[in-house]
Amino acid sequence: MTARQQKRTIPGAPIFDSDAAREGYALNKMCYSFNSKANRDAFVSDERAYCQQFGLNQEQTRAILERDVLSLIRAGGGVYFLGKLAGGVLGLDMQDIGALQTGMSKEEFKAKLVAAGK
Amino acid sequence: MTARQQKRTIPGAPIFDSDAAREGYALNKMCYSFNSKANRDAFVSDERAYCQQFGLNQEQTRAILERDVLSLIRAGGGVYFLGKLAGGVLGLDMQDIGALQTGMSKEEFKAKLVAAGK
Amino acid sequence: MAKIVGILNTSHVPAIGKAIHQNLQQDPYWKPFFDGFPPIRAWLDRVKPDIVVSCFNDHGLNFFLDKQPTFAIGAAPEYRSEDEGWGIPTMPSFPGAEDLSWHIRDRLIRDEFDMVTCQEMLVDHAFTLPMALLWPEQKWPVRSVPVCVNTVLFPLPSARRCYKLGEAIGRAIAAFPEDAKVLVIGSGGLSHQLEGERAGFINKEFDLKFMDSMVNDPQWATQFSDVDLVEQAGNEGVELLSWLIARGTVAGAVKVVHSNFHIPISNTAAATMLLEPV
Amino acid sequence: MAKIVGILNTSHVPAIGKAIHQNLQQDPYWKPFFDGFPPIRAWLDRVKPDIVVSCFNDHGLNFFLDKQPTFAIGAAPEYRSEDEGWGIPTMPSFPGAEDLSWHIRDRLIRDEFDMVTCQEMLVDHAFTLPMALLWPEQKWPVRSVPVCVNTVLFPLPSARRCYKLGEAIGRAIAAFPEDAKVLVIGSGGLSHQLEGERAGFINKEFDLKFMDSMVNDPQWATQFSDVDLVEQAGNEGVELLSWLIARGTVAGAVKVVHSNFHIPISNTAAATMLLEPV
Ligand SMILES: [Fe+3]
Ligand SMILES: [Fe+3]
Repeated sequence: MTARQQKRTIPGAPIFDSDAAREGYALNKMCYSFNSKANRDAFVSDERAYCQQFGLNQEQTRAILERDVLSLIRAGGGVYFLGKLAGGVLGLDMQDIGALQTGMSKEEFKAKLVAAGK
Repeated sequence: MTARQQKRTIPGAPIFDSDAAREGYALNKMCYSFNSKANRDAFVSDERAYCQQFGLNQEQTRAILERDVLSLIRAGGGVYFLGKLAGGVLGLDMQDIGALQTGMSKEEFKAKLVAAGK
Repeated sequence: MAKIVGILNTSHVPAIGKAIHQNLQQDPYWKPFFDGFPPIRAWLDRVKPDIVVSCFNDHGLNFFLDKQPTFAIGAAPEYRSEDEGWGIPTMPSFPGAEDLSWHIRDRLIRDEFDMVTCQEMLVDHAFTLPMALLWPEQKWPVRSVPVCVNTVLFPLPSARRCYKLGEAIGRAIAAFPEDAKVLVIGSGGLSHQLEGERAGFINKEFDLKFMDSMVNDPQWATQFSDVDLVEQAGNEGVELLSWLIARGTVAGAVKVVHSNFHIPISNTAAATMLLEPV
Repeated sequence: MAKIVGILNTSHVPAIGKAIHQNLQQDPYWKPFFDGFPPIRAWLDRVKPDIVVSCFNDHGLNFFLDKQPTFAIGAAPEYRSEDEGWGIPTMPSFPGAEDLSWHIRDRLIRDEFDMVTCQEMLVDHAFTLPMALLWPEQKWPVRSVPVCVNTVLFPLPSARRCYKLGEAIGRAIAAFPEDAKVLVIGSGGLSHQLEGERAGFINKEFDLKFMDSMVNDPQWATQFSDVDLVEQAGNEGVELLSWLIARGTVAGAVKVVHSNFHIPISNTAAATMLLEPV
């Protein structure tokens, strides 16, 4: 890859841009497969094998196995695709995911959302 | 369908436009399937059943069975899709197809092409 | 001639689909959101639109990164909802307004919008939830034209480009020779962010300004780049692009028939606005 | 910085693929066409481009009418050729120029071209045949960026829109920070018509004027609508849109390095033009 041009960044708001899409293609393709129940079941029955089948690299596989959402995003995961893993496979809701990423408890995270409406 | 607006037409040059695409979708989808050898073989082994599987209407099915190219085009066939049937399944070359549509012999059709270069 | 009778902009969130499925409309958590809809349904009973043109963003159901459109339009006899991996129950299929779809599609190509034309299209919650909120019986009294915008892969089409797409769709509808009452839907937003250390970000001030701009300064948001919108409205707040497409379809002034705003539904500032051309 | 070193426009016809496979280059029927390429290969040996940006039209291999793009760009590490139902042997896969692909893609979106981005793409004979004509060993010494234009479903993007797309691609290439010599390919045409009562239509006069316009009046053909082009060049003659995209990438004058024109190859007026920026 050539040196990236200086990109505008927003702290704490990772952008799913060309660099991310390129790095995360296999990961996102795996998550896209979770539109089908048969595939979700296949993942659950052997997570590591399923990751291998889609050609995920070591870091992506580790992040999947450890539910390390921030790492999955840094490894090129797009949230619309990762959401299918979190919601449809792992049964997490968006407040669970929010808590996981921000280091808050789920109750704290929900309180933060409510506070935003005041 | 609402009354079509007056469309510009070129005599003898059918345009694959929205009306054609709409009418010919099943037919074109069948022809698109001929990118795969397994599908080409399935078609050859029972043409009528294969047409049915893709939901072709009676006129489209008739035109397929009778190699009636002009009717296939009138029924919404796009030439880039029909070409897969003609070339890949029926083993016709483009001069065979040209002759079929113009009522010429193949030799006459080829002579016409050569004459266009003079 | 076809005529736009209203613009219905609303948030969509997968959790709404589950709440509908579990009949939680009167649950204290959900009531402030669902209460936004009875006045809109009263308006629908009165105005009775024939066709819906729904502007929304696919979340990886019909499209994937192997072929990621910027703008796509459906031109199919029906649109099916399907398992999208979020656990949202599917709905009865949606009849397509084929004549209008092709008419708009052809005009957009001639207007230099490089549309993807879809003779088949699966529609996800961004399309289905507004329909279920408007017609809870899920017996669709309208035919549909889905218009899909990329909010997945940055750079997104700019807010200005989206507004211009809306203007072109509006011109196409106005030129459609069939008598039809058209409701334009914009589905998405408002501020929310699911990912990253700033997950849970909501910007009430921006949202209220944006809702106000729909009436008083419709092109206000076209000043923002896609990354500006992330900063202001959160990563998924960019879904407000669908509101801009929808708003662009009406060239003149609009008035608010009904409006609702509630924080939070799931991680989202949930807004609903029904606008009528004046 | 990247630099366009040449534009290679050429016809493509499935039959060429079979002729290559059967080694018919010296056959009297084929010789007048294949003889156009040794001078071009001599130029390639001298100039040694690093990257090919290939403008072409898919014939129903990678795309179908369920998701028919107007413009698509590949952004993949490699591009495979595959059974396309015409009996053309496949070729070794083509390495992608990923950095340049993404760079062009991002710029085009910002320039209001509503591209489909393809992280996977199968390439058919319109892409593969020019490559095999330039490098008959089929060991590709270049990386590729495929750019695909709809010539399947009318209305097509206008000739003017295609030229403007080319201009935007040219600006993007000029702004690419890596040193690279880029060859732009335009694949398609010239006059031919496969279907209908007028099948076999060829218009030598139009083709010669069009080839001349590439040098002396590059926007000449942008005066024509898609149906005009059908009238002038036959239904599949519209594939010359790829030549317009390619020509648009160079803003200034070009000179002809080598040119060839022969009627007929299959049902087609087969033309080849290598142009160099001056
Ligand atoms: Fe959404
Ligand atoms: Fe072609």
